[in-house]
Amino acid sequence: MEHRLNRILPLAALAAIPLLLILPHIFSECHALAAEAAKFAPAPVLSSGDYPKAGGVNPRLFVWMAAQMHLWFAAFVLAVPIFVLLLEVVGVIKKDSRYDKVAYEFLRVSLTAYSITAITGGVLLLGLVVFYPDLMKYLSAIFGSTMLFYALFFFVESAALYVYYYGWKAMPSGGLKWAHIGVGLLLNASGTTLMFIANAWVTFMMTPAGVDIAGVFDGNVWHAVRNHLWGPMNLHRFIANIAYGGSIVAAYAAYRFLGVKDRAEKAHYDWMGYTANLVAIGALLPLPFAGYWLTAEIYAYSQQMGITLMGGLFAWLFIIQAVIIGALFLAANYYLWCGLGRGVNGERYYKYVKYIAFVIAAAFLVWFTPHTLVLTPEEAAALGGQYHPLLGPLGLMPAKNTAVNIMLLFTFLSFLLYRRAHRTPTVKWASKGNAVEAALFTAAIVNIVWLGVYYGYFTNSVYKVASSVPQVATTLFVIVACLVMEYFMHRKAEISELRWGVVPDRSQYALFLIAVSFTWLMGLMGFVRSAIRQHWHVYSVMRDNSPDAFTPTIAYAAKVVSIGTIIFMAMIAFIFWLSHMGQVKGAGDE
Amino acid sequence: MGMRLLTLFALLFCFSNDVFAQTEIDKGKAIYSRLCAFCHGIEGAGDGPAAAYLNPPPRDFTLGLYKWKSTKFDEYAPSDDDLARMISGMRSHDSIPGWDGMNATSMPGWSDLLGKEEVSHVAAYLKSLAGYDNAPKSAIDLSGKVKADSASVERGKTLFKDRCAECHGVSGRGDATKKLKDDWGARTWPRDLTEGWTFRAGSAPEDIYARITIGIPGTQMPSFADPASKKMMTDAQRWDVANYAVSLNESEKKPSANPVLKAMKLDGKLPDGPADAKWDKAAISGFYLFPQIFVSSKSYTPSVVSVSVKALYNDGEAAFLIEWDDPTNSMPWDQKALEIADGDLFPDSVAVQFPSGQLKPGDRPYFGMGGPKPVTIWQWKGPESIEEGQRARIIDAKGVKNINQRLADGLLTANGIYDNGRWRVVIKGPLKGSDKDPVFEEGGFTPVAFALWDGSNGDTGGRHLMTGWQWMTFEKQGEGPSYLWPVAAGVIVFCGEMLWLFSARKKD
Amino acid sequence: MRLLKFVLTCLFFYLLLKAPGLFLGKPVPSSLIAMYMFFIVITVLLVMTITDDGAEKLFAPIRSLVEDPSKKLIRNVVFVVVPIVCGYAVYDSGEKKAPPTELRAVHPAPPAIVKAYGKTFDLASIGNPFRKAEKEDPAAFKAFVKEGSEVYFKNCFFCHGDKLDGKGHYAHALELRPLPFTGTDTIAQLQESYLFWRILKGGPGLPREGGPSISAMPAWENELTEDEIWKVILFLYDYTGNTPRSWS
Amino acid sequence: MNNFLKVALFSLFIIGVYTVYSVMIIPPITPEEPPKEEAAAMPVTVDELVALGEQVYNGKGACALCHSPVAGRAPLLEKAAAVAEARLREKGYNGKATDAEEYLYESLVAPSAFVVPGFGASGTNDTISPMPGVKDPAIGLSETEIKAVIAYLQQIAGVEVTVKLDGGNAIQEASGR
Repeated sequence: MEHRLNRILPLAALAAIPLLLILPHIFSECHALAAEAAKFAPAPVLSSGDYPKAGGVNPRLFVWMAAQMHLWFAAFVLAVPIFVLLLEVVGVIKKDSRYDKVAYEFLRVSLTAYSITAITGGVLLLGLVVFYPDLMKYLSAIFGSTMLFYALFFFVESAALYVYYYGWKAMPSGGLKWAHIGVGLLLNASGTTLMFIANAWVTFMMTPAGVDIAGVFDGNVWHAVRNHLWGPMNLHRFIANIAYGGSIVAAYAAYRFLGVKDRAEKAHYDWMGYTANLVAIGALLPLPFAGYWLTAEIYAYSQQMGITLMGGLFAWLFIIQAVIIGALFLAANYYLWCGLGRGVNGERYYKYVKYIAFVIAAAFLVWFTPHTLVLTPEEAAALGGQYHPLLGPLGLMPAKNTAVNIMLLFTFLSFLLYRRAHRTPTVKWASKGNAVEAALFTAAIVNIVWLGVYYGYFTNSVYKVASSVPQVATTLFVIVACLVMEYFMHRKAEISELRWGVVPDRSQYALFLIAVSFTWLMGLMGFVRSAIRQHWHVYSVMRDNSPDAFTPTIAYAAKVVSIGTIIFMAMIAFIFWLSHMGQVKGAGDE
Repeated sequence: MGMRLLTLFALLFCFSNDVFAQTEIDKGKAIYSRLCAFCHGIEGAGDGPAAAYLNPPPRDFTLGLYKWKSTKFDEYAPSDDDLARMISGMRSHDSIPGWDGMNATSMPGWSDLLGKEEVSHVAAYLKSLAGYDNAPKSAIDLSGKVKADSASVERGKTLFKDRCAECHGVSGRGDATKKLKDDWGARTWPRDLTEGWTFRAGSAPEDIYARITIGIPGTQMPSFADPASKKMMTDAQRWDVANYAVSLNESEKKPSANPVLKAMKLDGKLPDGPADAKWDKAAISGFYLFPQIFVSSKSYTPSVVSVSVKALYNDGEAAFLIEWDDPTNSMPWDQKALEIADGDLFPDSVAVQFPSGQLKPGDRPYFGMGGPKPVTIWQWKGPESIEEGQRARIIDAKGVKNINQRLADGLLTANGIYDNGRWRVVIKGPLKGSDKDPVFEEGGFTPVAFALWDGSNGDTGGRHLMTGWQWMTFEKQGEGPSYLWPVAAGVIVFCGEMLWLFSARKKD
Repeated sequence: MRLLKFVLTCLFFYLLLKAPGLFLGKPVPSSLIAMYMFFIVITVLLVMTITDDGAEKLFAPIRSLVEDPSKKLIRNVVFVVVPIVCGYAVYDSGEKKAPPTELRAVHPAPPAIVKAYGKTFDLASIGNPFRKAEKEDPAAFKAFVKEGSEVYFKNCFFCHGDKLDGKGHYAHALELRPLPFTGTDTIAQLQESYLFWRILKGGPGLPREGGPSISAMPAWENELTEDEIWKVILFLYDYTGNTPRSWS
Repeated sequence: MNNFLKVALFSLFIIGVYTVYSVMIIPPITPEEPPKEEAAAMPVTVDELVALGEQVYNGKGACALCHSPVAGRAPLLEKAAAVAEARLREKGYNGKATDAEEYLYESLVAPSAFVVPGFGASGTNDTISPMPGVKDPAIGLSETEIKAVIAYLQQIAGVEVTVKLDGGNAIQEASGR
């Protein structure tokens, strides 16, 4: 009996996923039938008096902060189970108990975070209902049915989480282990579905669908859910969550690494930090493409919204983004350079680091050189105007595309060196292989720079953008080609054991930087996503006539995001501390 | 064979001088028609397409008369060096910034485009236009220079009053009593000697001595070395006058590269007139003016180069002391003003312009009387008749075509004194009076602009001189900045050091 | 020694950034230098600390200053001087009162169409109607350029200069200096239709980022005819030896 | 604890750097205030009507955002008023207009009545226009403004401006907003 159950459970969990995807369809059909009788009201036209005031609380700030907290925690609790599940599966396949141990450690952490997510979600809901009652009334008239689903999946997720966590020790091996993995799958599926549902509400506010021009709902909730931005937003948030979860896990490992004395434990946390960071950076790379899709859909829905985002008001926000992503790259590279010491042959690569660093830093500087320079009157007078003959060209897109591609290539080079730090190829054509790789790199750099300079500055404007595609193609080609070559070159290489734990403490700070930067960046990009609606609750359908309808400046948003980040980090630290206490106590009990 | 070659060489030798000269002139002419003809005309008669819009007008080369030469007064032609200097640029130590040619005229310096040789080719062509080929080489003798001590300046002052004040005014501000024209019929103004940076050919004692000694050919500025003149001075006397002229220069009035007008805070009442001693402490800022050449009635022949401004403020008001040198007071009952005026005589006037109300960062109204975003203008106008007296008015403008005059009674006062070629006008008005008035915050910056009408130069209505937006700051009261933060920073750093030190000790 | 190397490396890059200002008169904006240096210093620091050994050597002089009893005197001096310097830096930064810096795009994006002379001009497709004479009828072309030169010297040269170098005799008084046409970074980068728009609409016609409130360029549509504008554009390119950018 | 302090300080430093950069280094740009609904001066003459139309076309209506050669998202409208009459007889026309002015009005408020070939919403085979109706709240033009835009379109196409403003109606509407 038990045996059979073990087989059925994972299958059931798997079957649940398509069901989850079909359900809204079925439901909306029924709903539409029911709606034919019911008439929906148009979006209310509000005046500033319609917004309740509550003491000295700034409604907008309150909702903003609550939403941001909820999003950060949600991202964390959605990402960690994905991680945990992956680690568990890998552990089972590789038969390596290290993975299992880490996975379990994390699940415990996310348990507390899970409840905090629920609490912040409740606070957010409270804030919205109290301060924006008319908006909530309007939205819930449309999305009422999905909210039922939300509750349902919330229940499923909670149940799955508890079973998953408390069943960990009880289902240690064999079929039971697979059943346990099935529960993990259910946990992830329901969590992700929860996010998809919530995304629909948010994206509806940006690109409303299923309503007419006056905001009258057509009764089919599926139309409202499947609005323009729903798909891209789901993808973007899903990938970002993985990257984010990875960075937080890495930061946690880094913290533990600094704390433990025992060699074995140090090695364990070093390995954990490295693995988590690799996942984080790996997930970061496709993120821009998801971002492009999102932006393209915004443009497709409303040119005005797109221009506000990229060209107008928020152009400087993308300079900030460039600075932060540049800092992320520098930190990731630094982590790899420090890690060279883990391999026995690492030292021979130290001498290349400064050149790589120089190129990456130079590319970074080009990347954030703004198109419009901030000049003092003296400088403007000396230049005879705002145009700078040396820096001016660096402010344009071709220069930035070139810089980013070069930066990617050299980061990849750091990674190659890191991989080679504990490998010595034995194949005969090793030196030739190296030469080919070097040639590939050189050719790629020449090609990228040539494309950027030629198409960017010496041909006509129409081609300016055209150079970016072949540039990216060049970079991707080199990465793939080198990885393939490396695989064959090192297939039978002498691989020495990596000396996990043998890294400077400083390298761990790079992981903190990545986690903090991710958090801050998420807050900032979340702000711009929401702010491009400008003075609309539901874009073009329901106007925001509250006294807070203005679009805040970047400086104001940055301050809010910073305060939010600090609060969030403090809470995360508290959670880790809590779980750590529990662990120590648990260890004592045993 | 050998014989024939020799003859050829001999022939070549004979003609070569002439032949080379001819090609030089041709080369010079080619350069001239490419670069110079736009102002000086194809034929060199000073009648290029731009000529009508320039004051001083471009030189007419057919006469061969040059103002800024270094040869003796009785020598008609300039030296080759003079020509080269005039073409390639006459930068002096004190010229207007950015000017590489003949100072305060539209003649640029060509040394960045033309090499020495090319300059000499152009010079050769110019000489051919006037019909003389060999220029004199003798320059005036500068060896008798007299040291500029107080005695020399004092002697110079006496001589100046006697010999020069008739045109240059007793204060040397060029407040002439005569209407002057040069030999080409163009209007000329005696130089304002207090503004050394506007001198065409330098303001060093040597430069001034040269002008006194040689005169400025073609104008009423005579040579004071000419024994035939009643006003002839000895070499030493001319140096004394030059020394005195140098001492007249008020270099603090020269606009700096990026002038900021600093308004000083006063506790009590702001002064109503320019004579008040409260002005003495306020810092002076100079601003270059450009003529209005943007819309409708344009002005191409400005008569004032810059204004000097001081500002004071208290909690509710701001006062500006605006000074500029003007040869006449432009008062229509004043005989001298009437005589000197170019055409109709209008009253002089000056105005200060602010953005109206609170300003968002980087958000300014159009500098030329506003646009969709409004400006407030405070204007002072000189008297049109004896009875009427001076006037003050507030203008709310949203562009040149959308102007509203506001009743200024009691809000704005303005008061000017004209004295020896200089206007000193005080304009005092409300800050934060209504939402139309300028708003300031202590320690903050606000844009400000000035406009000036010289009535005797035909300025009236849209025809005037102006500045673009300049920065003005309302300085905080109380001398010096706060020392709290610097001290706090020092203490924090010191504590950090101590902490470090003790933690290091502890480790040991 | 390693510390010295660190300082020298940073100094080297600092001088590199300063060089355009010192030698070419084209200063890199101080705000940008500050940012560049921030990241350069960090990068150099990162490179020099990838190994424990390297980091140890780098910081050894500072550590010994604090910990080595034999360096008591230097330590005391440094410990007194550093807070004073910091205090002064704060004092100095509080003292500096510069007007707010403002942003201005040099070649802001032109609109798609402009209206003037009762017509609508599509900036993407219009070209200089006199340009084709350059190849077909050089003599006529020369005449057009000459007419353009007269327009220039009657209207433009007061600000943009005899030499088209942006140093006209009123230029010194203008807050935004008139643009030079010489060199390869102004009109050589632009199409003729762009110049047409700029001349037609002037400073007031600039978009927000172009500083419409401070540009002294008049809107010439009220003063010049369409043909005059096209001819003066011919002259600008002809005199400076530049060629206009084209789309095809 | 010592480690915790170090990490916390490090994180605060990073956040501080980002904040200082965003607040103090990059130039402050203040976004536009939310638009206030202002009753514009009522046009009386044809010229005023055309001027208002141009203003709406480039401003509030945001028409030029798409109807421009650069954007290339929508047909150019220089000749729209001139070809309006002919549009009524085109095969794809499915509106109710009977003359050129009505056609223009219809294409503003119900853009899908006729879709210029090649400019339909993707995948609709030119049957549905991607353009929002101008009465749509996102644009929200009043009757007067729509008429002004039609007058403007007629003027740039060089045809006679046929739009008549019903004075009473327009004034009533202006005070209603």
